[in-house]
Amino acid sequence: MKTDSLLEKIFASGQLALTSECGPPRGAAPDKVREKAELLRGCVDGVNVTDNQTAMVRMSSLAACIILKQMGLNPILQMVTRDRNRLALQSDVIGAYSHGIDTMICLSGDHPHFGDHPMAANVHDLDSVQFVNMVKNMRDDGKFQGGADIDTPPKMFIGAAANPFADPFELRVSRLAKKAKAGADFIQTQCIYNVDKFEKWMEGVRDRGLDKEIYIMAGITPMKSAGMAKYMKNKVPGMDVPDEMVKRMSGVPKEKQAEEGIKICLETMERLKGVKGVAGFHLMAIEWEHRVKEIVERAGLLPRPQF
Amino acid sequence: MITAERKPMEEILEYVRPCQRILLVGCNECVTVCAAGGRKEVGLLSSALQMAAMKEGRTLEVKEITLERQCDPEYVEELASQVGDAEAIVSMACGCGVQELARRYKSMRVYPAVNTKFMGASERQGVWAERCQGCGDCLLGITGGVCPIARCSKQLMNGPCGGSTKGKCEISQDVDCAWQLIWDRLKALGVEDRYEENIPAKDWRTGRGGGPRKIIREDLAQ
Amino acid sequence: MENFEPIIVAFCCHYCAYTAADMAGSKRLSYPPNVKIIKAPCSGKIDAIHIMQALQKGADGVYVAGCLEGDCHFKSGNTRAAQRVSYIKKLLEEIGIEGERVEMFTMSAGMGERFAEVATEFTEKIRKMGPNPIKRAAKAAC
Amino acid sequence: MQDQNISQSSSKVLVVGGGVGGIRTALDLAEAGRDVVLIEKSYSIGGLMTLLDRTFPTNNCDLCTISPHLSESGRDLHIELMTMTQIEKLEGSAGDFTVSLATQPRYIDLEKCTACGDCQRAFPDCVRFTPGLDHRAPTCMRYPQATPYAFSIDMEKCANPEELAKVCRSEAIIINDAPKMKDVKIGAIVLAPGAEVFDPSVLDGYCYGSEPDVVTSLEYERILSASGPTKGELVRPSDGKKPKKIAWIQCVGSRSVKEGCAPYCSSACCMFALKEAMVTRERFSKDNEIETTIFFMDMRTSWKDYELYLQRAKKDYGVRLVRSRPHNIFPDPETDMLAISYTTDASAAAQTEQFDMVVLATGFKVPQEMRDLAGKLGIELNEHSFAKTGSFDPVAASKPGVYVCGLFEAPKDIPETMVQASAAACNAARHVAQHKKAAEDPAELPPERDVTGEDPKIGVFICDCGFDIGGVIDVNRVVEAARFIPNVAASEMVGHGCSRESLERIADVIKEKGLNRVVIGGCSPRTHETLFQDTIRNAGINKYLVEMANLRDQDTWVHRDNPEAATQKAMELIRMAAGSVRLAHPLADNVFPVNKDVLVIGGGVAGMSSALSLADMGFKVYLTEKTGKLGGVAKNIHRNIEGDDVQKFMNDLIDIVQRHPNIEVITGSVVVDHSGIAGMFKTGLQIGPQMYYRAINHGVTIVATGALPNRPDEYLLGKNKAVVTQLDLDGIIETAPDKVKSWNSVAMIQCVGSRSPENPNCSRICCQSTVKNAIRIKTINPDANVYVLYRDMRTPGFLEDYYSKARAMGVIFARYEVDAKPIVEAEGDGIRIKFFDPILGRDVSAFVDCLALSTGLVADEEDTEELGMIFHLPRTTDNYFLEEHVKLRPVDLPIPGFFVAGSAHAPKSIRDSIAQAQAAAGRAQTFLARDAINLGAVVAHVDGNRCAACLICVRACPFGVPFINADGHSQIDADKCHGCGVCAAECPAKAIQLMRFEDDQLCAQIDALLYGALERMA
Repeated sequence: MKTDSLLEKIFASGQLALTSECGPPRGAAPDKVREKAELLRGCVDGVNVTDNQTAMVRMSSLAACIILKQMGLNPILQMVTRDRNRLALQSDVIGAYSHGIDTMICLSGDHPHFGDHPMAANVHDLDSVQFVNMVKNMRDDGKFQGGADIDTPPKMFIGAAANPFADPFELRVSRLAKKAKAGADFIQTQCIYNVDKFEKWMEGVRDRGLDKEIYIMAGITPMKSAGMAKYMKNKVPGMDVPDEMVKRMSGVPKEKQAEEGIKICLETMERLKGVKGVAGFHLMAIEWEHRVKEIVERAGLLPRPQF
Repeated sequence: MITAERKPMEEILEYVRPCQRILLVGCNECVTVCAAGGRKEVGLLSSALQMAAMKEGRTLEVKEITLERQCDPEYVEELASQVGDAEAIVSMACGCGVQELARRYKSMRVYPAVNTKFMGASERQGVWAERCQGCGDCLLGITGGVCPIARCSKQLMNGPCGGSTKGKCEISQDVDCAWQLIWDRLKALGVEDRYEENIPAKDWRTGRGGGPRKIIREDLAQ
Repeated sequence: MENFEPIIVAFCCHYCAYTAADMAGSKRLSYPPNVKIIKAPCSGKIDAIHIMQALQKGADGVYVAGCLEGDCHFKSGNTRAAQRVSYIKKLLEEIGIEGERVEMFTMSAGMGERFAEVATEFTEKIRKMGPNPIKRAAKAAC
Repeated sequence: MQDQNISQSSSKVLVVGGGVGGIRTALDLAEAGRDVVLIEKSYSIGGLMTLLDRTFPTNNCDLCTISPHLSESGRDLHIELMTMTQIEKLEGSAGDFTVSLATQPRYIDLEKCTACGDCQRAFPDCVRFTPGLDHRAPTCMRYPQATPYAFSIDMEKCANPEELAKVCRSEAIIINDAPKMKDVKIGAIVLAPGAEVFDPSVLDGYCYGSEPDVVTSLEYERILSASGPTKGELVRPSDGKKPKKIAWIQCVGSRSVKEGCAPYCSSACCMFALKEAMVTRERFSKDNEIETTIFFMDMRTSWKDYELYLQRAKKDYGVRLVRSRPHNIFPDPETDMLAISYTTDASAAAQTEQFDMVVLATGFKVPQEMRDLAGKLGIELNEHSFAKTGSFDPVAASKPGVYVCGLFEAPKDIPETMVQASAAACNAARHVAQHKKAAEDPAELPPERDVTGEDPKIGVFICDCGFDIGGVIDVNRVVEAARFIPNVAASEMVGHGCSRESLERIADVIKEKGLNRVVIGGCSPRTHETLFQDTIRNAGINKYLVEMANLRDQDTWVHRDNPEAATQKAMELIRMAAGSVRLAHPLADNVFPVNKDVLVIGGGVAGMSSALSLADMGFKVYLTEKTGKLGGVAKNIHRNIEGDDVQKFMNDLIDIVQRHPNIEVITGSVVVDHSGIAGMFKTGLQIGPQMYYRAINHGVTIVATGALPNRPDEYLLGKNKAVVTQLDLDGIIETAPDKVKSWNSVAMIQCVGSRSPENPNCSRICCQSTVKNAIRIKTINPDANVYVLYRDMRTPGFLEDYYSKARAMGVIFARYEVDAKPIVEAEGDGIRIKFFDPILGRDVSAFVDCLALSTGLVADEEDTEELGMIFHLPRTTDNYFLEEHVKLRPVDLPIPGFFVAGSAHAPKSIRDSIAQAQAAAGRAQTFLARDAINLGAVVAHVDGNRCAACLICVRACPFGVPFINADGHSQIDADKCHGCGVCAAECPAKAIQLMRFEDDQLCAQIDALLYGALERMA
């Protein structure tokens, strides 16, 4: 075991791991965090806490993680290189670990262009791969990037993201390989709607034996409505939503669309369970936390394993 | 080449409003090539400034002169005879030129008339695009001659982010995904495997990180 | 602004607009004498500076007249002229002068009627707009 | 076609007649490097046209459109001008004639006469110099631009010659001057003696001669003319009052079997009557106080765009048209007006109407002396005493080596005369060798004075151009104002600036005052700039130091309603020109060798004829044809109206063309791209089904793409097999005469798809094909009823004979109104046709076995559009190619080096097409005769020191000319530069200047125009 991360234990045990997401509020009220988090208690193994997602200012990921930790939940710290240079990143990593946060995800982050601070400087001192590698060296060599020793290095279980659907497709596997090589222990993928394409990607992943080097969690997002399906298809960069899916959503009356979305998501999970190399699911129920439990249950993934 | 763009008229007018006589100085280098501050633009701006002044019921004398280069003291010296009773110098050169003028003509107010944009190349008539950020440690040798720092919105050095779609960047359809370009080049050159190498975190000291930079050629320096 | 007689400068290309102007002559089509023609081989020769200078020196309106789209004797001079005109419009707006004081028109050599019509309409438009603002100011000043 | 094996022993061509036709021929020949002797029986050249006030359809003053040509011919060194001269006898044969010329005494030495006028002032009655004041008998100086510019003396009238001789300070008067004889060896003759105007005094009933207010159209021209007896005031000869009602009577002396009248149509009268009426309304009837009425039989406005002119006359000018032929005019002593009685279709009863003036549209006839001349020359005349020519060889007289053009060939209008003139030149040139020379040999010019360093000394010369300028603005004020312009050293008025007199005056002033810049205030530089450039060059100044201010086309013509403003504008235009010329500097023209190959586009009768003419002169010709084979529309015609076998002619022509060593026929080819300038063109073709690309280098281009037989969806055409076009009918008559025999009745409808809103023009050829087919049907099957339903029968010239013949054979001609078209219904195997017969005054319903529609021709829109775009050639609204000048340059296209022939210009008969084809070849030849082309001086020039090598010019140039040279700056080669100036406008370093249009020159014009504009406020 590299770390004490529950996630790592579950992966090691060969069971399907399950994570979900909790976006911090745009304000200083801790209860907002608690309410959302509470809904996830007992139905997932870890909760991603996003870092100024979509480049909008929110309560810092680290602070929110601490709140979750205090609730006895298992937070996963997301960090983007967009907003901090390597000094800030490292200090937050050790800071987090000092609070017992032992799992994190290294990302580059959405471009400020999309958020409410387009005028903000775009730091990108590091890219995500370099970030992963920096945290790995902090953990395994106990060294800051500057070379100095860290007394009590942070034993972080390191995650990263992968988008199997973005272009150029043929790069997507080696892109994963780079992250693995840099020291990522697991990855969470972009929401999967086009399962065929995902399977094609997994094939490539297996061919290179990457599924042995790195745990792959399939990203799942239930669609609330046909409108959301269309939006995802057309507006969200790097998202691959097949037409059939949009058709299927629009096919049913408004009030039934939510249910249809969940059906689709369950079918997808069912199919993915059968895909060799899928080590778990990352359930991104954006502003739909209250239905996570139901979904997990219907997916037959309850109860969650204990260690 | 350094590219630039004329400032909004109102900003320039704001500078010159108190003046009756100004010296409007163009530069025959980069800003001429990118049609921002050559003789022609000087002529246009001169007319515009004078008209704006007249419209406000003032008179503004504009003396137009275009130097070979504003970033070399010898050329800048040529202005000495021209300055005369001008109350301010308005420069249409890049920031380098403006500062060189300010350095040489200490008692003079020197105002920029253009915004210096970036180091770029002209894609076609009238279109210039950023190509280099002067990081001081060129990566092009391993990125197939396309710079991820200047041309990737997130300056990713290890491949395209998840937002790359059909060769375009997630921030705009008009921006090429640098990594798509890099990948295409690598394939074309048959060195795809080069992509596999992880490019380590960059040492920014060679760039702005190291503070204002200087180049000294011992063999040439006096 | 009673009895205001606008001064209009018309930059005309030799092959179409200027010829059309002559055609208007041989057909005896009258248009306002306010319009004064300056000849150029091609509308593409008309530098943005010339347009600005004309206004700066006190013209109330300026237009560039070239060949019909796709019919430019020099292939594309007229489209370049049109681009320049719209650039000047913006520049003028920036300094608070109506962009409509500058226009681009196209016509073929045979269109004497169109030349007269354009000259008349443009002159009337400028007459309605009143004198070039820089002159109003100049007057107010003295 | 005349004999092909041509001897060229002697090197001159004799041109007989100094009218526009003769002048054009002489000029074309001279430009083509042939020596010309131009003889004119009168005292100066110019002919009939110089008596006209204005010409249609532009309604310009002729003096200014023709005078440059006159002075040209006067100047041109290769034309020996002999006035008061006629042919005595002719010997020898084509290529080797000897002609004896007799010259009457002028009693004045042309070399010495300065036209100072002393002699005339002293002896007014015997010295001829009264520019057209007496319009009944124009004398020596018939118009202000007379060439030669000299007096002549009528010795009979001179009581005391010695005294007269003393008066002349330059001793130019030769009292014992005598007739001279001269023998000249010539290779060919072109006869352009013109014709005389019918004298209506032989017709009683019109009171011509007895009633001063009854005038001929030519006299009316003189009344309107600025140089005429009334100095351009429209007044009645009888009492000098301004007329309120004027009538024109058409066909006076033409289309008539009356004693002394001509049966043929004089062709030009309809148009000049319309013109006179329009000009009257335009110039003398500001508030419509003058009413103009034209009495006519058929309105024959069938030449290019003339139909539109007719519409303008009716709609825009309110000219009243009455279809009737009055036979009597009688004065009414009460009203002292002239009463005309006439009948119309509407009411058989005669009506009477009174007019202040009556103009008789008198036609042309051949004077006796022509018959004598024909006799001397041994050429045949037709039954009307006009020169006989072949129907496939329109300008060749019956005797080899002798050619004719203009009125002597047949009654016609100026453009057709110009066409024939160039055609005749083309044919005549084949008989004589080109002389070794270069017409534009600088050796002939005085040395050019180096003015660099001199302060500008500008001379301003302002034309009053008769009424056109002087009549509107106060020229004197403009002249005075000009004196105050900086650097102006001289300012004066020069009557007609383009007249020989004025040109000499300008040259003198330049020399006297040592001027080094010139401003001409006159007409448009487009027409006259070269003339004034030559003038100052001959005065020793670089030709680019002159600037023209367009005071006429762009001021007086368009602001006549506001003379004061026009005068102000004139002053400004002069200031601008002066400002610009002040900064002008001497420039050298760019001269390059000419590619002498020819590209002819279109393999129809016109294209082939052009190709053949040029190939025979030794030029390499590429003849391209879009379809798979040569022939065009004519290939489907069997007979022309004269009855010749068109098929045989065409087959022979195709055969000759295909076997000609100098012609390369390229069928199945389309033009895809084009570049270069006259003398160095490059045209890309796509050839054959496999569309392979081939580029052809050539010096000139002849466009002969023809037109398409129209097949409008009218009168069941294409829906019923009994309905055919005249073209189809021609085939049926030729191939199935039995079918024709079986017919009881045939109907023909005119103007189907022509003279309609969709296609407003007249197709010109239909009336004659109708008459042709009607006669042929009647010949085969005399019992058949043939109905022709028409709007106006348009059979100009001798075609009228066939029209009469058809009527004589019993063909029924019934006129229909455009708003009451015939009604056509299918009935059995035939057609039921209903129409109103104005003669019978009732509706007629007839069953016909065949209905032939006169559908005429329409331009091939796609083709002309496509070619027009590729070559940048303008088109008319109905998509025919638009010529350089509708009157005087009918075969030149506006882009130098391009010429048009055949129906691509406007619908034409085979004969007309051939004439125009030969004309195009003739014009092309004048260009090809040069060894070098002059690209002028308008090219972009790069200042290497300023250039930032930014490539903006390289990218901006529409022709890809600029490049960055070894010295690292942009370079623009003069031989490639088209002179548009786009690069100059875009150069961000202002390193490029377009010569003649330099920035400072344009700014100077702006400054001059807006001088003080900021102060001077509303």
